[in-house]
Amino acid sequence: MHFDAFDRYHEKDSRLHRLDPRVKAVITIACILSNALLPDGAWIAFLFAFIFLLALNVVSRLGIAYTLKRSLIALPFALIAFSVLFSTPGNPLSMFHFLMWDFTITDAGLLRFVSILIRSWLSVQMAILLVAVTRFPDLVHALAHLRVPPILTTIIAFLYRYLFVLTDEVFRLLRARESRSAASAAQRSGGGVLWRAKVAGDMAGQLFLRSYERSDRIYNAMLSRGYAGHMYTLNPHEMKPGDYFAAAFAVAFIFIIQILGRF
Amino acid sequence: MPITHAENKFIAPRSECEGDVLQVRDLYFSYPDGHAALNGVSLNLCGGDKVALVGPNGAGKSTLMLHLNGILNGRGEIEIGGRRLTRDNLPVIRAMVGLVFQNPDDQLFSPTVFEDVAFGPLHMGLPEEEVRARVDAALEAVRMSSYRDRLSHHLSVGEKKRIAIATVLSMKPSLLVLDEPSAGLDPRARRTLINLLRELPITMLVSTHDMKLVQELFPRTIVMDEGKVVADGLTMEILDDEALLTAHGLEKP
Amino acid sequence: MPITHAENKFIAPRSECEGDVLQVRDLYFSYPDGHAALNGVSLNLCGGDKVALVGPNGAGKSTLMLHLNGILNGRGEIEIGGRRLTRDNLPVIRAMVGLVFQNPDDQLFSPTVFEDVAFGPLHMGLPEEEVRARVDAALEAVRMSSYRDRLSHHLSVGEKKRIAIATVLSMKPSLLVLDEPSAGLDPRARRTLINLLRELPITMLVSTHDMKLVQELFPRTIVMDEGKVVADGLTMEILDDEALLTAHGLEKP
Amino acid sequence: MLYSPAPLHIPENFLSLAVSAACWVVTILTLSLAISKTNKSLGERQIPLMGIMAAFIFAAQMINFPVAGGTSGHLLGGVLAAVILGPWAGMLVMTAVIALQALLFQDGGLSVMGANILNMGLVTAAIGYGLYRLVSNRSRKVKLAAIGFAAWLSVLAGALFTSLQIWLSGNADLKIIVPVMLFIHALIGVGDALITVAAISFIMRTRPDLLGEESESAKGGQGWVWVGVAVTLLVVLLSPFASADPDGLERVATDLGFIGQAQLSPFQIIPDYTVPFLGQTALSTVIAGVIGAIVVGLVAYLIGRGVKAKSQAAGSK
Ligand SMILES: Nc1ncnc2c1ncn2[C@@H]1O[C@H](COP(=O)(O)OP(=O)(O)OP(=O)(O)O)[C@@H](O)[C@H]1O
Ligand SMILES: Nc1ncnc2c1ncn2[C@@H]1O[C@H](COP(=O)(O)OP(=O)(O)OP(=O)(O)O)[C@@H](O)[C@H]1O
Ligand SMILES: [Mg+2]
Ligand SMILES: [Mg+2]
Repeated sequence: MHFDAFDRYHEKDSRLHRLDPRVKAVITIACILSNALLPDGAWIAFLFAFIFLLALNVVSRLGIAYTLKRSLIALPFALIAFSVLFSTPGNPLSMFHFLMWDFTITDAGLLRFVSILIRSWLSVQMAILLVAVTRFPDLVHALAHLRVPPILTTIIAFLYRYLFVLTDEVFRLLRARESRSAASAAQRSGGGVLWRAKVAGDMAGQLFLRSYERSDRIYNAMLSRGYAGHMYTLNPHEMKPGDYFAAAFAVAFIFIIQILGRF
Repeated sequence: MPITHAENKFIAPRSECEGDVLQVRDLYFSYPDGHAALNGVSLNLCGGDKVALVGPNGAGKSTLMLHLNGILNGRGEIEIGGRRLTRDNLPVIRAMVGLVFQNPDDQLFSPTVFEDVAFGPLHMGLPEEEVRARVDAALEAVRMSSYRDRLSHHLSVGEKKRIAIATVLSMKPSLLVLDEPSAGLDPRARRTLINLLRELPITMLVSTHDMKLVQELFPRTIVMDEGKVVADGLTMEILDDEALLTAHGLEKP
Repeated sequence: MPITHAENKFIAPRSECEGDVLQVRDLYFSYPDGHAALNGVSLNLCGGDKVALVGPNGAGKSTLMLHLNGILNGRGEIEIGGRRLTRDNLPVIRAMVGLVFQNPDDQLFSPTVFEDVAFGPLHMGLPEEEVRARVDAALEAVRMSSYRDRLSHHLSVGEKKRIAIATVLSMKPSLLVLDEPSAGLDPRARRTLINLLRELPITMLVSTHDMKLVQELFPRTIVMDEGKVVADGLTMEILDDEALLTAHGLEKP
Repeated sequence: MLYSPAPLHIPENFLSLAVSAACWVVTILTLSLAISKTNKSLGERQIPLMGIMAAFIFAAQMINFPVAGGTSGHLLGGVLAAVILGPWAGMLVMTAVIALQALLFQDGGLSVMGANILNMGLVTAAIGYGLYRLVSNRSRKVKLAAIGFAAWLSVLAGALFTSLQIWLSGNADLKIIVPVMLFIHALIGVGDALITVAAISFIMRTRPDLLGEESESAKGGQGWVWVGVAVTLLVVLLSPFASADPDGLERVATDLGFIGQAQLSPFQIIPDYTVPFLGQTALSTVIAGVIGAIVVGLVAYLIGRGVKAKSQAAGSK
């Protein structure tokens, strides 16, 4: 089985793919912060941020609507915010009655709701683009260079490597349970909820033991190749003039968006 | 001569009966990533048949087996014991087809041997008496009765393999489907397994890379490659057909 | 006649040399739970030797291998290239003994192939230039140069296996120790591996259950059972000794 | 569904900058403490172990069991991680899991990651380990019961913290979000609790050494009992109050100066700070937020110090 489905990286050869991962990470975070700083209803700024995204999509050769399509999965979560529709003071737009409550949608509420959604949606797309054009190990390197503590980046690197091994293992366990989830014609099948929960817990316990023992074997493998408590890696990234230029360009653009957002 | 075949046409199954235990007709399946793993598989199995399924890595053997109790759903028809496999009768079919995975660690998820073997019967909603009786009978059949209360985690590979077989025997299947049962066993454990399979009075379909096992145990062999059945016939004849073996990355034992 | 042995006495190694690459003398080891896995193992390996280590599950093969580069510490003496293995020269010894585990997923723990193969040389403290050169040479040796920047988890088992061997070749070991290298490979991938091992100009000790691999590749075989070396001799002779094979759960290929 | 729909993940830009920043500060302070603690006690074996354990938690979140009507119970894992790895390592492992979910799957945003780590990693580990530690000398049954309760409560706590953060950001109505979130997560928490208890009991049966006296999980100080009980009390007292009397909570918050009336920015401690050109609201919010966050962080740090001192005192006895 291959759960490569977890990999969000898209192999292409583009300027964006070749950009230094540190630059990509910093620009992404800057854009997300910039979105957060934009006031409600800064339509022009939202529009420019969106155009910036589309342009990046094109440069990445993933297709102009790449992040657009991917972002739709993340949107339903955004509905948590729907209650601001009613709770923000302002001029009533429409009113309705549900069960025992009256709900009033205000103009300020609508403005705020739509702004929250747009900000969140723009930011999600930036993050999607980042992982689509940066291989995850490079991203982890970037994090290490950006002063994320080594213990965390090392854990994340191991996590990423064994994600695939262990999720495969889980899928096989689930599959085994499914294939024995049988019924006979006569009886009610399935067992009680508590029993089913116990079986799921047993599976988690199994998985834990195997993971634990695997970590022992990996530790042995590391020892036999000279590990003595410190992880060394070669630094495969060097900033080139193009990287500085791209960073400067992005910062300038973000600055312009911020100005536009305030008129 | 076995019936060998390179193109996509229908292959008449060797077996004389009509396939009273299993009939697969024109099964196609592609994985979500677009890889076409099965390209029109047809085969029949009759009561008492013991059939080997061989072929190189990636031939589609495991994929086919996962179809036989409805874990995967391809296009085509599958009948088990004369009953068409559909979404509605899936649970009943699963009681009829006992599927044992290659790695026993995938099969065993409970802390003790007893709990694992009891999972199937319990899920079928059988009364406690019956469950206990079936567990005992299944462990007896694989000669592991004394392991009833052991932790499955601490068993050797060969022991785990036998317990894995017991976990499906306890459901009294009419067809036993084993995916590479001998992988990773030392010669002694392998021998014990071969004897066990020989004695079990059940129809079985067994995928394997172990050509020696094929030669010893199975009168009939099905060869798959690239998602198709490319040969189906007497094991003796297939193992004698050098050209066929080489063409599909196999070797004489 | 190979030298076979049932009791606990010292077994004269077959090899004519004095064991210039590896000498193990009277090695005893018990796991923390009290299980005695090694009960006085002695063996010698000389430059250029290719030796198979066979025996049933639980014989102590893996345990012995873990001693050869000091991951486990039993009672007894181990000399690698004439140097006594002690706590102090562990790093040097680990550069001399390349240990490859059975499951490549345990061996390849870095996200990319390059980082994995570079791990050993980097931890030996070599300069960057040298590290890169060694990585290239090691990947070349297993014919996987084009996989340099691939992600390890995307590889097939056969590919992973070869990369796992490269990860220790990059440390330029004088002794290569492989634990069940052919398990789980289909005949074609197995063939590729056999050719690779045949060509590597390095002393190697290989544990396996695959008697056909033993026959094809190794002039000399060591048989272990219950933590002891029970036979050490020419592969031909050992494989002809039916009584020996049966007594230790082995089979002729 | 490829991976577990962990419902607590706050989406990108869903918190105001001030609240995000405050959460980041608390999270970073706690994590630095966790890192220095683990680095100190860290055997070299610990590195691969923690990495694999993170992958384990991630994978285990996909294990489910059917409940009824197509719904299923899931494991969230915070308490499980804390109990088997000890509190500090548990926190780091959960942090790695949450970071990876945000980076790779956009499951929870980057800007709000501080909050997500706080809610799902830190609070859950504190409750889980604290309550487990409280009964560490008792029988197996009592331990399992405590772990189950802790797991359930930790999910509730995460939901409560999440709701409050969203509300403080002005992005939801307290009257709606608190009861809805608490209700949903009271159910989800039962799933987490059942699986956690079964998994721990499995480990107790098969590898008792991993949870015994000598294990990693026994190394957390007695101080955790205080932390655990304190967070538990906070949640137990706040939840009914917040869901039954949200007006009350709102009034308290206003009185404390957390919330302005029409203004949605919390922390209006420095109301008139203006910078030409950038405009008044945004920047003053940020700066006020940062100051507020530092205050909160400082308080958290002092509490941590106090607990540490106490636990050392307890340890030296
Ligand atoms: N989950 C999956 N997603 C995509 N492709 C898959 C998946 N599982 C298997 N495949 C592909 O489908 C084909 C058939 O795989 P299958 O596992 O059925 O082969 P097999 O005959 O059982 O091989 P083996 O002898 O190695 O077990 C292979 O090319 C494989 O790479
Ligand atoms: N970590 C451990 N703790 C306790 N006992 C162990 C441990 N690892 C192995 N053993 C036991 O030590 C003995 C030797 O095990 P070892 O793995 O060396 O055998 P092996 O010859 O490699 O077998 P196989 O062919 O199955 O790989 C076995 O009885 C095994 O159960
Ligand atoms: Mg297969
Ligand atoms: Mg072994």
